[in-house]
Amino acid sequence: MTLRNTVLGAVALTMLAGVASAQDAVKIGYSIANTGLFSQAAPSQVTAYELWAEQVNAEGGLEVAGEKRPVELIWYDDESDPAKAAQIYEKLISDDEVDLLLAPWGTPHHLNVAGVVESHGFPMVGNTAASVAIREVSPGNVWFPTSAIPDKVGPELAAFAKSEGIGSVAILANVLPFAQENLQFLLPALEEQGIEVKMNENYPPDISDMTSLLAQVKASGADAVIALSYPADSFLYMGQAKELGIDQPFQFLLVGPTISAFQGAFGADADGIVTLGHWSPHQADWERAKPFYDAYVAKYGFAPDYLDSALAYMSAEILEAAVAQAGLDHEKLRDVISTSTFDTINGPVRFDGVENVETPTAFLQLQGGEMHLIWPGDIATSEYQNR
Amino acid sequence: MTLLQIEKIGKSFGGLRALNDVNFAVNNGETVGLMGANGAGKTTLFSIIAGHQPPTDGIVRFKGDQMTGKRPDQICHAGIARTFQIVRPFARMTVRENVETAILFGGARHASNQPLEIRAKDILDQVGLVDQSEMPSGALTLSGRKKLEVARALGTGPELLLLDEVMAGLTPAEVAKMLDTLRAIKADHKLTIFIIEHVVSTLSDLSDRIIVLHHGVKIAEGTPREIAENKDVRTVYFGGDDT
Amino acid sequence: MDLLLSPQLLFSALVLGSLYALIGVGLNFVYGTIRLLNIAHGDLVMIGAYAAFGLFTALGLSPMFGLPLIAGITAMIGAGLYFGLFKRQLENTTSVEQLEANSLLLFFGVSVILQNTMALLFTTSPRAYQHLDYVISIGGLDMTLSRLLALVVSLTIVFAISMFLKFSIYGLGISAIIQNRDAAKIVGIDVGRVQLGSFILGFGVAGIAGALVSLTEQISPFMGFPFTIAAFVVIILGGLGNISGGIIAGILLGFIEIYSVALTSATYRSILIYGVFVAAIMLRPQGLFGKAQT
Amino acid sequence: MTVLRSDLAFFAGLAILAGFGLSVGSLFGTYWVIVALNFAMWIALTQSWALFSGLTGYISLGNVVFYGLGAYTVAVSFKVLPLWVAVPMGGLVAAVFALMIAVPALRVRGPYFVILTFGISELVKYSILNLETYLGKSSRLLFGAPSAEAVLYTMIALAVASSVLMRLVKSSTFGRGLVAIQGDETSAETVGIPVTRFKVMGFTLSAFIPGMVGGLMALRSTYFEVLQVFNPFISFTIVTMAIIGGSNDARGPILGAAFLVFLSELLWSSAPRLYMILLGAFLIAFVLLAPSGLVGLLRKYGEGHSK
Repeated sequence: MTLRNTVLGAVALTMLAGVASAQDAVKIGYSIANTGLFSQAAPSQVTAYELWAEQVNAEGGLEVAGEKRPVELIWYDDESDPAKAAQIYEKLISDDEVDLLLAPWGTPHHLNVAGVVESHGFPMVGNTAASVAIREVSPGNVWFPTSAIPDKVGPELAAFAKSEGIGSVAILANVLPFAQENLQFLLPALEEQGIEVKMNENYPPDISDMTSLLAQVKASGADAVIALSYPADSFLYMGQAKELGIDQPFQFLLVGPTISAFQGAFGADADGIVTLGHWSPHQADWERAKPFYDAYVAKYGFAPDYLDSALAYMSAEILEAAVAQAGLDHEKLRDVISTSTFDTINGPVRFDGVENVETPTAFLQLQGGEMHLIWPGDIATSEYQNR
Repeated sequence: MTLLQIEKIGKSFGGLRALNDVNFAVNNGETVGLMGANGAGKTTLFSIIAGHQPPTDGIVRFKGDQMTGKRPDQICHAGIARTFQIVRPFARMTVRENVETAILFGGARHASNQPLEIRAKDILDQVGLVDQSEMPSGALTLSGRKKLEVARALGTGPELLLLDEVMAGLTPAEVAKMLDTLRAIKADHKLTIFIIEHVVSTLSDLSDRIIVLHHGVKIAEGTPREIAENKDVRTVYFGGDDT
Repeated sequence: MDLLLSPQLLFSALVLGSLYALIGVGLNFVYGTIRLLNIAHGDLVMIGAYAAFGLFTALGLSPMFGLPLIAGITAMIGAGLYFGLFKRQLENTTSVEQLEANSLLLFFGVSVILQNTMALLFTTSPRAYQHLDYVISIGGLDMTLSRLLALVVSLTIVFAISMFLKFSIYGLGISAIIQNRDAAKIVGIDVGRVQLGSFILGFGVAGIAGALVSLTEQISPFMGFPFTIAAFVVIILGGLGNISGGIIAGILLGFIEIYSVALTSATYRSILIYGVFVAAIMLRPQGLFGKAQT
Repeated sequence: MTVLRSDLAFFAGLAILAGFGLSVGSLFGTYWVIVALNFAMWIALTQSWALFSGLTGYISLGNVVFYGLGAYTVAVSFKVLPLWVAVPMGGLVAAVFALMIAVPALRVRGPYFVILTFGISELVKYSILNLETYLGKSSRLLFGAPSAEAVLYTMIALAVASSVLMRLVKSSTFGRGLVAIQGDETSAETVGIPVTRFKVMGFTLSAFIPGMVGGLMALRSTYFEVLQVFNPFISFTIVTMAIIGGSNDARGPILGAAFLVFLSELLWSSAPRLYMILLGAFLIAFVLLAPSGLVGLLRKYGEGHSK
């Protein structure tokens, strides 16, 4: 039984829960990029929201200052258009009069929606926005639990590479913002670590063949490949790297390998690929991590996206904990979210300003079909292995 | 007085020589016929005069001014109007609007203070289309469309009218009517007419002089009677049997 | 410079080019010949890709054996659209401009419906499967089997189609219609049947292209648009309705893309592709292989 | 006299619409400000499209390039130039670009022109994407932009300006020339219409307002990203609205924009899952039932009454 934004859902919920009437449901709104440019990314986030809502309702509802109330999700399609997302949040707040908000997908959407929630003083825990630009958002209304912010990723990646004895790298970068922002911080960090950049090439988002790029990578003789890629080109890279026999022991892909379709397409061939991500179900210190993973797989039949699904779920957990403490009052909620430490599937989270200062910037590696944290050492679930 | 002067006009399409060293003049007030078999280069010559195609060699002069190198709209403003063998009305406009457009943009816009609509109606009346004024131009019959070509050309207020087979495809009765119309508008608008026509008798009937093109070369020029008796013309035009 | 001469690059150019040719051929049937601005073409490629994915994951059937079935599915969609939407349009609309405008809108609607229906049925999550991804090495040339098969299948189909058009009655009918629809009617060609044939062939070929794409790319309901663009670029370069011109243009585009990237930088890939395209139309508005109109 | 009366009706209708748009915020709240802004934006874009493509029959499938160039101009000059300079400058940049490409592009006719314009807009998109990468600016932040109301008021002004412009051009000699070009380009030359000059002028004129619209819309997003503002679906939507409304009359684009904006407004919130599918179905039904657009329907209705 999935509970969605339909009236039917609310009715079914009343019958199921039996505790409270539909009027008492806590309405939680968000927009998703159901269509358009970002639509491929949206399901990772939405599945996590829906799983969370189902779990909460199965346990009798969301605890609102001591009282359990069912949750009802209300969402609209923002067509991957940030301006439309802003319009939707305006509607959610003033028209649908939702009690709580969850975040839309992606940096542009977060930043656009930030203006709307700020003007209403409505708190929103963000998730899938990773850019230095998020620090421009005035603190107090929107919080970003991610630790994959480019100015941290660059130095960490360089340090990690150094620690594995990498002396030189070949870099491929998509020209889209997240990749370029990472490149911008990676290059000085590599220099600082004394790692030589043997090749540094950009490519457009609609690239359809990487043969000549990869031939250059091969010819460069670099110790490692760092591809600052998006999902579609991560895919292209993997297929063609295999064809051309790219055999660098250290190969990093920025976004893509955490999606289950990627692992499904390449199987054992993808083993050893390193990627960006700060969550893994194998980290036993985070007690909620494994149960989340299991519940997700049980519900959907495939693994969650280690980045977006985990972040989306975390943001809901934070909201849940904050509401339990502060109720639905926006003022109190803002206060609690800003000051408390939250226990999530990704371990403790605490915000300073808009940023999560607890979760370290980390990297994952595919090992025997499992995604392991391999950097930094204190949260690692496995040792880095050469490909 | 010479109105139109054709000097050494030549035109090549790739290797094909469509016109070769053509020279002649059309005088003010004349009706001159242009005759020749299919592919003789008649329409090409019209297109060169009206500026739709540049000649490969030679010069076209109108009232002494060089026309070659000017755009069709400039040539129109100089006082030359043409019709098309394959009619080209302005689709999506009524018959009246077609003529109004010609009046608006042709050289004669300020020639009269009368409202556009009245002037267009006058012209349509002359060519016998006034009853179809409000019809979409596409709905006209072939003879109607041929008349519209003439009316539109008249609308631009020309001194020289180039008529390209305005009677082709018409019934004998319609041809007779068109001949009357052409004579009437010529007198009324003080026009000089240069006309291409397939049917020799019609052309002879109308023209003061006739020029004959054959494979892009002018082979004869003279009064209809002279042309009818010209040996070269008889050979190439009325069949080689006579020789 | 060694790179430019490597067989690896040549192979990639052929794979990409033959796929462009295949996608272009499909659109040429619908747009080139009967002037329906099919901006849903890439969405049929998407349907073909999902069909291949579905056959493989649900039944374990290799897309290579499933090709006729996949082509059948998209061809049926084509036939359905012809009878449901376009037959009347083609019969009743007199001006080409009106037909183009209306078909643009109709196909826009079809595209939106196809994309979103697939999103509703299968979610927007990207999908992929592992199949035929062994690498074969022949004399220093490494080829992924799926890419090699994509090349072979694409070339076979475009070749077969151009032969079919050259030597069959249907092919004559099509070229007659391209030149003059009314005249074609007069000489006794059943224009309706030829149009239906164009839909079936065009959509069927799009489905096959989709199956081949699914072997090497991740698929999602909104993946079609770039293929639509590529198809338009190809058939415009080749000359509208010029089937063999389109095939050559497709392969040429693959070569331009691969070798220009190798010569300059991947950064310029899209600029080069569209730059060549824009320059080609401006300089030769009738397509690279079209005859100049007088 | 009928001409005068219909003029009066048109301008009165436009004034009422604009007045309503201006007061929508105080009547219904912020949400409807955004809806009104969308509506005004589409009117301005579609009206400008119709000014050239509707009148001449040169169907452009790349008008997003003007919108995008305007947006880019404002994003680049944000906090450098005052907005009252930057936004008109966006229009100017778009118009200058149109002027530059007009002569070679407008030699191409029919389906080739349709795809050429699309190709040009993609070419510019990727060129700017590369330029931004080269400049090290993968994205730009536009914090501190004016309020939605301020943007709405300006947008309404643009919508009105584009509608009035379309009306004026349509009834002018220039407009008559453009329509003649659609009818038959060679004939148009023959009756003295400077065809190339008219096409270039029309094309340039039709780029200016979209450039300003793009500039304004850039202010609505805090985050400027090239792929967003050069999204080809903007071009598609413009053409769709123009065809739905009818594009050789200033009423058409308003009707077309109204139809699509309010239909999608009605659908997206009530059926979020099926909304796009329903929208597609409506488009198809529309073409089948009213192939000559809303203005065509209106005219038929009018004729039915006057007879």
